[in-house]
Amino acid sequence: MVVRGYVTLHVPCRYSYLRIIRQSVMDLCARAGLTEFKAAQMEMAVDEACANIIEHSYGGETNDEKEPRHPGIRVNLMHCTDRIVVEMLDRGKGFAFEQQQTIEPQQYVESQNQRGLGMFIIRSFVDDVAYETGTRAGNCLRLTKMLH
Amino acid sequence: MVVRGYVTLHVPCRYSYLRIIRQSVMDLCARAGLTEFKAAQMEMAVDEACANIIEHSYGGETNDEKEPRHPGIRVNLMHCTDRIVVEMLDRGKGFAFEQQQTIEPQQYVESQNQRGLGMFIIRSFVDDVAYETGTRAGNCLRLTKMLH
Amino acid sequence: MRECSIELEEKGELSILRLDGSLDAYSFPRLESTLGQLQEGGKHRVILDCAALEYVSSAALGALIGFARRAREKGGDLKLAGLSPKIYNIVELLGFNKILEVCDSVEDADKRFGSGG
Amino acid sequence: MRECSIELEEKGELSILRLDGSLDAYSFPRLESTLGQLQEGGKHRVILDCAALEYVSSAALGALIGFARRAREKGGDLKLAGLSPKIYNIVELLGFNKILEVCDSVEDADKRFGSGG
Ligand SMILES: Nc1ncnc2c1ncn2[C@@H]1O[C@H](COP(=O)(O)OP(=O)(O)O)[C@@H](O)[C@H]1O
Ligand SMILES: Nc1ncnc2c1ncn2[C@@H]1O[C@H](COP(=O)(O)OP(=O)(O)O)[C@@H](O)[C@H]1O
Repeated sequence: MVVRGYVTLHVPCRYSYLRIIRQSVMDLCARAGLTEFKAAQMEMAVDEACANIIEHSYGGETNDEKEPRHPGIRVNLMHCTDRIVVEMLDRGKGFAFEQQQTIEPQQYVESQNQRGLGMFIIRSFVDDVAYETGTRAGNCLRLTKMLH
Repeated sequence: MVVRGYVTLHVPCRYSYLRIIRQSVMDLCARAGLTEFKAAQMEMAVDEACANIIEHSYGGETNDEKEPRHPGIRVNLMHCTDRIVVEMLDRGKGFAFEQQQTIEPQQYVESQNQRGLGMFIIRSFVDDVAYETGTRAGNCLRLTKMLH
Repeated sequence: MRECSIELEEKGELSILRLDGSLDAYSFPRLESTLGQLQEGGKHRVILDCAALEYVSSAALGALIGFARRAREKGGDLKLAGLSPKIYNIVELLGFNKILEVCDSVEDADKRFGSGG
Repeated sequence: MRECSIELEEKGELSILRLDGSLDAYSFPRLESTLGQLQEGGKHRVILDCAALEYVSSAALGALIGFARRAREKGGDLKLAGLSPKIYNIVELLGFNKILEVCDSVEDADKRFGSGG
């Protein structure tokens, strides 16, 4: 698979950096010629996944003092011949991805605890999702969106 | 020196990625509370330095096919207590930084070959410049701008 | 992409919130507290002017649905106005346009409130 | 930050180029070739509408100075209009405001051309 473009990012475990991650996603998608609509789906899936890393895998944001030693979030964005691939890596606790239940937006708005919409978006807004815990680089969630 | 925020970027050796680097600079500067004017100076110094890496250290852009194996440009942006530090790393040929002549804008516009304005901007738009060739991570140019 | 800014304009019974930038996990709490204050102050007719909105997260949309419902219980509503095609597409994809009222513009939303909304 | 878009409007003798986004090592060659074409076509009165310009590199500014000079030799000029404070500051810091004519707006630049500029 020929890599035509890439951006690798490493940012602290803080919500205020989600914006810069989304920006990089949109930039690479535009570069790859993805439609605005598909790019917006990829943007949202990545944003949800990164917010989940902060909230669930790391159990919340780090504070300033811990930041330099905190492993943070690594994001590898790649534009390959026919697809955009985004990998998100963290060294938090990870989770049993396959067992995680998703919730349809319709049920979500009727539910009490409002959990699971993020996983629905991640699964339904991209063409392929793969998750692996405990790789050498940490937990890795890989989202793939085809250009056509 | 306490690091309060950081963004680490790795991008291909292509001019089209300068924009994403500048964006990250502006984002970190805003976060650090740098004035718009100082942020614009840092943005321009980093942009000139990265353009120089592509043009001079690597001798031009890579083409798509070579990209995955090309070392590209690494940029470490840090917001420390009282300063913003941006390091740019490349594995190209590097140069004798101290021997490089700078040219004042006034002379620049009168000169024939129009060389040296980039170095002037890099030197005069930030508070400290350090350059080292052949470190373990490659050639490293470090620009520092104080917040106050 | 810009940080989120929120501007409040009070126009009679109406509260118009102009959003600029992106509503994500970082910025949403700020809008949430503004909306909470309006609700506590008995202001239940709210228009979110989204013309300059660049991004909205699903959690933010979910919370907006909650606000809209509570407003409706008090005879008011929370309406979205001026969504960009990009954001409208997302809202539609999630089916949230069936739950939240989405208007073309602030004027349009204003009118709909006027006629008993 | 947006990619650079360039729009050309011809208004009598005047060529107005609307720049949107950032002029850097990547996008500048495109503006350079547009300016080159204007010059070849004998169009020497050019206004760059910079109101939506977010960034301009020093190399781009240097090249604009070259274009302005060649235009002046033909009795024309290249004027900058509507610079944001951020960009104006940079231009001033480099002293390029003494070489390039910087106008408040396109109308202002237009007027200055009118009076024999
Ligand atoms: N990166 C992650 N690390 C650990 N657990 C996760 C991660 N992402 C999701 N989860 C788990 O999956 C659940 C569902 O996630 P999601 O659908 O995004 O809803 P929410 O985040 O609102 O709970 C979470 O409550 C959490 O238990
Ligand atoms: N990163 C770099 N690697 C190698 N050589 C460089 C680098 N940056 C600058 N130089 C050298 O310094 C000279 C001056 O650079 P600069 O002031 O930016 O002007 P210009 O790029 O227009 O030549 C260049 O012509 C080049 O020889």
